[in-house]
Amino acid sequence: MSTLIAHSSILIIAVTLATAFLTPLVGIASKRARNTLIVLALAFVAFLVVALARDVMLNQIHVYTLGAAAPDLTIPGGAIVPVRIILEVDGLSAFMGIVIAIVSLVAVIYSMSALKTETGQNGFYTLLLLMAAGMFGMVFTGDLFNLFVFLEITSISGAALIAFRTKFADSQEGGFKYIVVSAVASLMILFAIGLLYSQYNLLNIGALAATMEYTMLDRIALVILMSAFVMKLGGVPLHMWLSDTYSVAPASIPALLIVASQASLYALLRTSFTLYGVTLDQSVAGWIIIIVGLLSMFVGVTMAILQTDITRLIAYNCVCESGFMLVGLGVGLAVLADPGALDAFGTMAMNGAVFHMINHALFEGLLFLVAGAIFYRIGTRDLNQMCGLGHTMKLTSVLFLLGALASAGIPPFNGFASKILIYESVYQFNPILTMIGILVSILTLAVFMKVFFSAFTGASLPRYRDVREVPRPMVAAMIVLAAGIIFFGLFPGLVLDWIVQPATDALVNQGAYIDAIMGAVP
Amino acid sequence: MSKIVRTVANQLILFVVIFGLYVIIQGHVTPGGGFQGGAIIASGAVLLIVASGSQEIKTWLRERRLSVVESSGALLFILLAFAGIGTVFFFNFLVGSRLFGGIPSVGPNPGDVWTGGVIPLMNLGVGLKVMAGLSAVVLALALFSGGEELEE
Amino acid sequence: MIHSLPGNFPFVAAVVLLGIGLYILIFRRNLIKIVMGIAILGSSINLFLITLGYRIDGDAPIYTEVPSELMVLPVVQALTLTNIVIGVATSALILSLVIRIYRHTGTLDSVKSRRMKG
Amino acid sequence: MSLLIEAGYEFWNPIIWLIAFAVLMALVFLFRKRGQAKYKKDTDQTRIFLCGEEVPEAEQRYVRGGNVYWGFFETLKEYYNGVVRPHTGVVNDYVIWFVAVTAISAIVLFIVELAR
Repeated sequence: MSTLIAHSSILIIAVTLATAFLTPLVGIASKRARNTLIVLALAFVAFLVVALARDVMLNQIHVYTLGAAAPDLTIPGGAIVPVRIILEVDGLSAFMGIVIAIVSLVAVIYSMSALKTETGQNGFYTLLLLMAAGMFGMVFTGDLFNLFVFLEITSISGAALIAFRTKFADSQEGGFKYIVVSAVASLMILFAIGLLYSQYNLLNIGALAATMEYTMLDRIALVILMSAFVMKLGGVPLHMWLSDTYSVAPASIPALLIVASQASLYALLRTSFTLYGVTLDQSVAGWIIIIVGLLSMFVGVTMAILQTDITRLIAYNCVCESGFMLVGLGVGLAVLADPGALDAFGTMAMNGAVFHMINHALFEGLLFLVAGAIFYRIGTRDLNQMCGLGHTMKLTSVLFLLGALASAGIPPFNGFASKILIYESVYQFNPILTMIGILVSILTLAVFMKVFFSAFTGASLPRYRDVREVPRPMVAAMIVLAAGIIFFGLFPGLVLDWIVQPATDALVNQGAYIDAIMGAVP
Repeated sequence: MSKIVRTVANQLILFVVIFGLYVIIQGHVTPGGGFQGGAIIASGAVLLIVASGSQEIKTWLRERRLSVVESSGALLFILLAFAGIGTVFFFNFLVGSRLFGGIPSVGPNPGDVWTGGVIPLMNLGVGLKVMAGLSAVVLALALFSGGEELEE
Repeated sequence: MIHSLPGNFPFVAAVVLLGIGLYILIFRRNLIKIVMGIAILGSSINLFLITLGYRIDGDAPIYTEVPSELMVLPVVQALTLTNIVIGVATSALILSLVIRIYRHTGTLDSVKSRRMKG
Repeated sequence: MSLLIEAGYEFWNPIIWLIAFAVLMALVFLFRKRGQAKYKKDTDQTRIFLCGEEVPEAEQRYVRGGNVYWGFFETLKEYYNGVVRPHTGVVNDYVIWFVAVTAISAIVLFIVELAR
């Protein structure tokens, strides 16, 4: 078991990748075998993630050097800087790993029946697993260049998945926009990595952070990295691709795309907290993030309320929810250098934001799956054509309501637990932020009441008389997420202590991250 | 294309493949490697497509076969990486054993191909994947521009 | 590092290429030209990285032909190679999507072919 | 007690909330029980009553999703005109926004540092 945990960080990535390449071979022989293989592999990966997270949170940061004589041999004899590809898993990485594992498993189970009739399923699952592997790699790597590579893996497979249904013109357009935006963002990230490499001849995040001097070139690199990651995570005003892509992707893919956005948010945090950390002028960078977050909240929710396409509406709501995270983390960044303020409210704001990340993945994932279920049965995403679906899809409507209430921050669901942490802590930083946050939450409720009113309530139309509940695997996938929402809402203290607090500690504690790589060597 | 072009292309493809394999196998001692060699072989596929037309090539260069080769290449790479997991993932477990010519000296050395341990084999895996993948891409684009869809 | 002005020409060229790439991405509405813009952006960054790796009197790390034990560490070359590979994958994917968009909408103009807005 | 969240000013314990909710639901149930329990199915008692007018068919009877919150959009027309216009859906504009945001945040960063 201890050997398994010692190797788990690479096994998580490698098993996912190997399954991705086995999928076409097995799929030619038998569909059933392929589906079983994928589910088993992802369940094994989820188990590894949980074991790894438990180990990281109980003991110490987990370092894995690929190809070395020992996993923790980051600086071999004769060298003074880390060489080879190094994976580094701290509390935040493990937390993100848990989010990715849950959502990809749910998405696969949902797709198994939602896409049963589509062609090209071998390719679909290969891409899905590649995307999961890319996201695992993004959050586990300790190396800036690997971050870029895994980001590209995630975005290329994501674009192919968005454009998977080739018969629709708009899904082709969505895939095109996603790949163009991703390509520009990641090329600029590579440019910034080049700027950093030109000064320090290093690519490892921990080693770079140890030698960071915050010169002029570092500032330019910081700005480019920050705006590129904000572009990838969809913060206003760089969010416009998000509604175009999430709304056209097949059934379960938006849930994965949300997690991909969160992985970009993770990269933003890694950059600003760990890579730059204490050298950075925190209040300016923090305020830039806060302003982006505020804009995301406000523009996201006001655009969402206008939409008549159900997935597009939820996509705009995603923009709004990521605004909450950005505000919480921005407040944390702004007071990073001030231990008093950090203790008083900074840590709590970051706790709330990190907690909101997993909650966001759960409830927005559920909402997208419900929207996918509606599309599966009636073949349209247009709210104008929906009415009275609650008569025949009772369970789906209840699940939708659950996700909607969680998103609007209604107790006792998980959205409330994280939002109250953000409200209360941000209030001590600047009361106006909290007021805007509460206003946005109220508008979010209005947004979802619009959907609930026009899709599920009302007279049962003759043309939708024959609509039935979706097949069981889809319902099961939705219920897993719903159970998560209720559990996280009823026991927020447990979740905070187990997985959120270690993640926040990892963010604040830059020295531990550096020490895990550099060891005793200065 | 004319008969001359087709005949020349058919003869030339052998040399293209041999050169590609050379670049793949020598990848760890000279500039080159799996991607470059695979791309060279895939350029041979481009040559065939240009010479004989995508319709004719399609009859034997099938998407499904390419996909099998591609997946096997990637699997070969990952399995070799897994094989080192007794020490560390990606550990070069073959290098240094007597069968593989011992550990080469640091600095200038004759550059014997077999001293690389698993690296030439991994290059081969990458080469297979890139060859199949790029050929599939080129073939797909050629068929697309002719107004066709790929077979499932 | 190179400090003389002629030595900085590759960096200038990289920045100029970056500007050209961004200019194409912003002002050219043809989808094929957008693909070209991304390729040029990628090339500019490749050039930038390769230039970073240049060392005066450095030896290429080809073990069979190197005169001494001092060789250049080929990290940026590896990065460039990876970026080229990724660029190939990206271009192939975008081009296939462009073909599909053209088939669905009958135009290559990014404004005319758009279906989603607002 | 790990069930509870300390949130600066007060605490949040979902279990207490659930108990309060259950008590409220019990009250609601009591009120509901006092109502008339019996009605006859398939008679005029279950038909929709609309001031004695003819009730339209289900197809015409529902409010379409696009018409919900009509007044809200009408009041905030100017805001919406401003905020919808940048959402052009053209991929070139997305790149413009990216370049603009990078430039603006660089300028802000440098100006603030110069001012210190």
